[in-house]
Amino acid sequence: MNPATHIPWIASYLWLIPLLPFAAAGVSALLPQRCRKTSAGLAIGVIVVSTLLSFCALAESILHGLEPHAGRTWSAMQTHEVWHSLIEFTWFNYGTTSLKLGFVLDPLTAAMATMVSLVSALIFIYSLGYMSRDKNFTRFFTFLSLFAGAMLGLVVTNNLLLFFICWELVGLASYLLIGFWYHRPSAAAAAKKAFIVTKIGDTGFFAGLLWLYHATGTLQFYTPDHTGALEQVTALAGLPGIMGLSLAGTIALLIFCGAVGKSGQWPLHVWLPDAMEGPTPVSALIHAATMVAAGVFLVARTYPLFQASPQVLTLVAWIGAFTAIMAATIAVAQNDIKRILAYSTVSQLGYMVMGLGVGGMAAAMFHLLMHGFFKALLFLGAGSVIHGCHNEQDIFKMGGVKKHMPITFWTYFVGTLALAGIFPLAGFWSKDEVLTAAFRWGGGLHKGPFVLGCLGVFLTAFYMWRQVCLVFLGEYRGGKARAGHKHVGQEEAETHHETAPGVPHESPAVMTVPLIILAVFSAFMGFSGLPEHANFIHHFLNPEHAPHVVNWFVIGTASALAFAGLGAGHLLYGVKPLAPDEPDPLKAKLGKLRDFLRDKWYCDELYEATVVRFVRIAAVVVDLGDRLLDGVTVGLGLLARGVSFFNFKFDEQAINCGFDGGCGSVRVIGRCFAALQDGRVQSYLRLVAVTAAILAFWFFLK
Amino acid sequence: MTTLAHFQLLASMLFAVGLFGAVTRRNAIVVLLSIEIMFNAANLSLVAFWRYGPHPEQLSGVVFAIFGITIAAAEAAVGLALVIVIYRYYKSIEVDKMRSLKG
Amino acid sequence: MYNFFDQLILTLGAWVVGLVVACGNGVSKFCCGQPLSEAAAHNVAAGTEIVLICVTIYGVFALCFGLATWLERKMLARIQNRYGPNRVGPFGLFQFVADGVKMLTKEDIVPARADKLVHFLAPAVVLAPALLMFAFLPFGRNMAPTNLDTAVIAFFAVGAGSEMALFMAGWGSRNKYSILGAMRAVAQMISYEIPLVLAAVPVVMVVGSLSTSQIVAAQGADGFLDMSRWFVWTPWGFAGFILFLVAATAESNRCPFDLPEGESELVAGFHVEYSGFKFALFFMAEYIGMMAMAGLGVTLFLGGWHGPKLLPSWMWFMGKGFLIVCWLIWLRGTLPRLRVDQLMAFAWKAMLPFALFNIFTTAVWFHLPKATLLQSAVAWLVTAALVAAAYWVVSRFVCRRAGALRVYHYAS
Amino acid sequence: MDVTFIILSLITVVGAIWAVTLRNLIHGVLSLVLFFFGVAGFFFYLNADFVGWVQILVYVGAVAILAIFAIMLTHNLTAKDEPGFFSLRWLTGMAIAAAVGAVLWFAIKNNAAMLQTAPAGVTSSVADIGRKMMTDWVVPFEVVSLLLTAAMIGAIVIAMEQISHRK
Repeated sequence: MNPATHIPWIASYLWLIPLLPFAAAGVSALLPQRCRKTSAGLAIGVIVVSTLLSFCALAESILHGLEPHAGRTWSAMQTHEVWHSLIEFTWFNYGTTSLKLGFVLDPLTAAMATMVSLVSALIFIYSLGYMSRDKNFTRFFTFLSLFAGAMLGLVVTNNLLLFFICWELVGLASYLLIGFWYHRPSAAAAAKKAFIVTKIGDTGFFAGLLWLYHATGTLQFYTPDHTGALEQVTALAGLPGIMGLSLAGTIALLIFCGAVGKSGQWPLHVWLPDAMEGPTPVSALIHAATMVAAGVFLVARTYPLFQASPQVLTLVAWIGAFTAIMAATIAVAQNDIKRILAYSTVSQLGYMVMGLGVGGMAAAMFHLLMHGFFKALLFLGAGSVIHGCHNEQDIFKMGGVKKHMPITFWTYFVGTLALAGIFPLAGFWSKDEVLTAAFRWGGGLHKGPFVLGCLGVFLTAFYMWRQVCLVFLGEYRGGKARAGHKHVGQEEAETHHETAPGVPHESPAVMTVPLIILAVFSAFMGFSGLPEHANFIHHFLNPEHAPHVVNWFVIGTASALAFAGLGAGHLLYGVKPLAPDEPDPLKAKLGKLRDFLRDKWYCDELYEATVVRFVRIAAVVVDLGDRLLDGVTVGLGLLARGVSFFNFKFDEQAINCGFDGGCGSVRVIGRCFAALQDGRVQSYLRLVAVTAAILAFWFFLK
Repeated sequence: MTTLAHFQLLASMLFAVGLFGAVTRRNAIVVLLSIEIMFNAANLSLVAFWRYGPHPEQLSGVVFAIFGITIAAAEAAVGLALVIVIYRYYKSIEVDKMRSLKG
Repeated sequence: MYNFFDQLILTLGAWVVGLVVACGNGVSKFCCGQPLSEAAAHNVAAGTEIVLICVTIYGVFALCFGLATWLERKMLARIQNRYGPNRVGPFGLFQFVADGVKMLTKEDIVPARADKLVHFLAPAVVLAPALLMFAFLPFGRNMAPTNLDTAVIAFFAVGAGSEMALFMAGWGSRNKYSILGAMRAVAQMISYEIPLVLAAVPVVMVVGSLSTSQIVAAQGADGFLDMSRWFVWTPWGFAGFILFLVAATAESNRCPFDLPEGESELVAGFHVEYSGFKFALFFMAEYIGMMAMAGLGVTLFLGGWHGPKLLPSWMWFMGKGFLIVCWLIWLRGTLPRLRVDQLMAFAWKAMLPFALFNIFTTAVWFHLPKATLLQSAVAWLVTAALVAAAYWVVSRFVCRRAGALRVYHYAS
Repeated sequence: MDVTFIILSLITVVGAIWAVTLRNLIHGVLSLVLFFFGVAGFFFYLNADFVGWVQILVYVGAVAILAIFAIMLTHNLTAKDEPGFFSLRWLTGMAIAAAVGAVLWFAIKNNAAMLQTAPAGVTSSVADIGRKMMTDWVVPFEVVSLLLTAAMIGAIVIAMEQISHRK
């Protein structure tokens, strides 16, 4: 590693990127409810400044890569070095040790910060339109700013503790925003669920953090003198951990627990679809584009730990692959537009985790960045549709929206193709990278993730095209069946002034312009990661690994499967548009399997039957134990009574009256002791004082 | 010349006076104030130890006295607020009347 | 020449000390046949110095008190379009002497059911902190009575003692109006003490010392530019100064914060039952406390005795102090009295957050680079923007809450 | 033993004894203020100026005032049926206080280290105290500040609850 010879100016001002949104959150938390424009303006202005700073950081880190090789092209850039620029400061000293925090500027940070802040900025602007009718508008922007600040803080930090703090703050913001309409029981429950389920993972993360601190004595990722936690991996890899893993592997496993919780990987994925109870911009920002990616980012950040332990990497790969395929199958059978996208998110996150597991860190991060753009686009598009269709979320009650909302349709179309992985949109390149990495992972059983991934590609294309057909093509099926119908997860009426049924309408410009910008990014950003020699993003993010050559087999398979998925979807839903009350054609094709998928593989039920029931059983067992103890007590009591009965007889006959006096004195003593506990504080104080005095005297005299 | 023992004896005497008030008086406010006297006695003792101790540059006694004052202030605020609430509830602040915890 | 006037008082003091020591030597020779030993001479000199300082401060400020009462009556009269006192002396300047004589010769009335001891002690106790506060202020170059490491906090601690005195006055009188006025006064002074102290914190932060001498020294500059580094010219200093003035007005129970003595509701508040000389002591304590507050304001924000070298340093100090006193009198002449809830809301909802934010702003100022003129300008503008933003946010709150009309429920 | 020490001890001890024995609560609080001033005087005497000023600011300026407000708000100007001096209650209290005091006295008397005199040149500048608090004692400092915040909020909540119920 080359030590940073100079600190670029943007590195010393990196702290501004998270701090500005935090400050905005603080200020708008103090603003009264009616200062809507102020708080929104503040939040948006600040996030735009953060975005500009992030772009500066990106430019700086790109230019830094170019500098020593001036005049050369990217393909010739073979530094094999990861570049860091570090800023350290001491939070406080205690005794002889001090707690150091810091920020790091490296390609990973720059790329992630740019994506997060840009997507956040666009979503903030979009929220202006989407939330315009909500009476808690100010609070909403406060929470959004808090979230953005925490997320950006998590990205730029160079310290696992600060990372964890921001991580929890992100979780808090997510909790607040999912439960934004807290008066709705389902929203409150979803918020609670999200908080608790992710906390399960966070417990592991925290344990890993403590263990890492114990083992290395620092929580800085990198330090100028190369004693950072991530720079001591070789030492850690040599120490024994638990379950036959090395210490590095153990810590990596624990940290991965946090990532599983936050990034919605199996088995902790259950909170993410429920989190769609929040307002749609929140779903787009937090539960699609940025926060859920934090888990992937965490693994990418601590990747040296993972690299030191192949067993953990294998586990990561398999969990990712399994999540990818499971979520994709569930998405096929959902009806709620946001739920489909939610499962799609889980599935795509599975791809990223799989990419990390098979050693393609750059590929996974590339997919993360691209996914951030097109998934935000899709969610915002869905929000626009919901907004236009008067808070309808059931795709079987939509249809033909293309006519009424052309901009939304075309941007959504771009997003769909990008997600499905159609050449030459963003998803094509990034998914191809991940699959290539999976393909090259190994032979035999190690081909498993690749096969599952390919299957996932087919399903992704299928469910996305199903959605497009049902929502945008055909005739509008909403409107008449509305009266008396209870809508699943209906968005809050407060957001919308007109509740009367009618034809959908296009959303205002403040919502469509972000869509267009995101569509442009989704369409063209993929070219930053062209395979073959000019794989810029790969060099940029992970120059330590040699770039791989293009693999035509993978590209061909994936593309063919994607097109097959689109075709299958079109055959089922596109050729003959559905009538208003016609059931899902998939029901006939899949039968019972569809119900299985619709009910999410019965995961919630499984957890209900296992974890929750275990807790109940444990409660019963403890209760039984309690009763047992009670029984013993009662038994002893009976025994004592028996003995005392005998005693009584003995007493009566043998000792009789002489003993009664003794009994009486015992009673008196008992009364005296009972009198001690008279409920008066001062008596207790007297007792304490006298006892202390007596004990002290005894101590001195001894 | 004043020795450390003088200060410690004085502090223990003040402590005893405070303890007397705390165990004797019935009025809750006076009890709280007696506790403040005990706090002050402790602070005086700490500062005297600092002044006569072997490591005055560590300032431990002074810092502890400041912490003690802070904690005493917090105690007084909460305690007196409680007294007011108790008065509203029992219509009296005699500590003897508050005995619902009797065993 | 300048130095002569600047150090005139010190020179006079040294002369008196010398005189006393010489007299002591003379007396000693006369009695014991030998001059004073060195230690004894030193003790005599130190004692004389202390007595001299006390006498000077009390004399000067008692005179200032007299002048301030005259000034107040004259200014209020001018504001109300009348003449004010104009019979005793030129422009009625000796009115306060006449008043003093009147006060001293009046009957001293003690209510029958009064708590006699407390009633008797209160006027003395109320004056003591007001006078003691002057011990911590540097009045001019080399003219600090004490040079404490902890002067600022000592000033506030001594000021806290006057609350107890006001309560003693109100309680000891055994009068409903007195006790109501005293409770109001105590509540008000406690509430405004917090913004008062917080307004002083930025200065302490920037100087890095609680010593008033060092605070004044930090605001000094050379020659005729001796006013360029007063803290009041910085944005946070300006905001702090305004906060300090408002809080000081409330601390000294001056209009528009004079609810404890509101004539229309409480007759005269805590000193209803005092007459004659005791009343004069209360009166004196109020004015002297006000002047002490003005002195601290001058010390913290207006550069203390620093000023262009046209006037002696002590004149600068007194002049600036009297300027603040005039400002307070002007306020009294023009503003109506606040309501109790407005008063409290203003302290807790407007001044406290603003003062806290001002501390933050000062921290920003402290860390911004100020090496070159351009950097200083940038720092100035940034902090000014922060102060303005804080003012804007806080004022929106206050306008909505504290300014609202109160609904009275007579029947309920 | 010098004159300052004797005067200050008289002030503190008399103030403390009055504070715990006087029937008139207001007088009790006023003697308590006397006691606080005496202890502050001891702090000055021991070269701990800062603690002394903080003592006056906090105890006289806040705690005593708080106590007075509590007395006023509970209409408890005098302790009515307080038992007399020779009641069992007072004698018990005195015995207990004497016992504890005797233990402390015993401990101090039997310790040779207690007989040393004050070393010269021991001072506590505010800057040093601040530096210590921000370095060695930073964690307790943070904990105490948290406690103070919690106490403040707690006191407000406790006092406010009843107001809302009274409506």
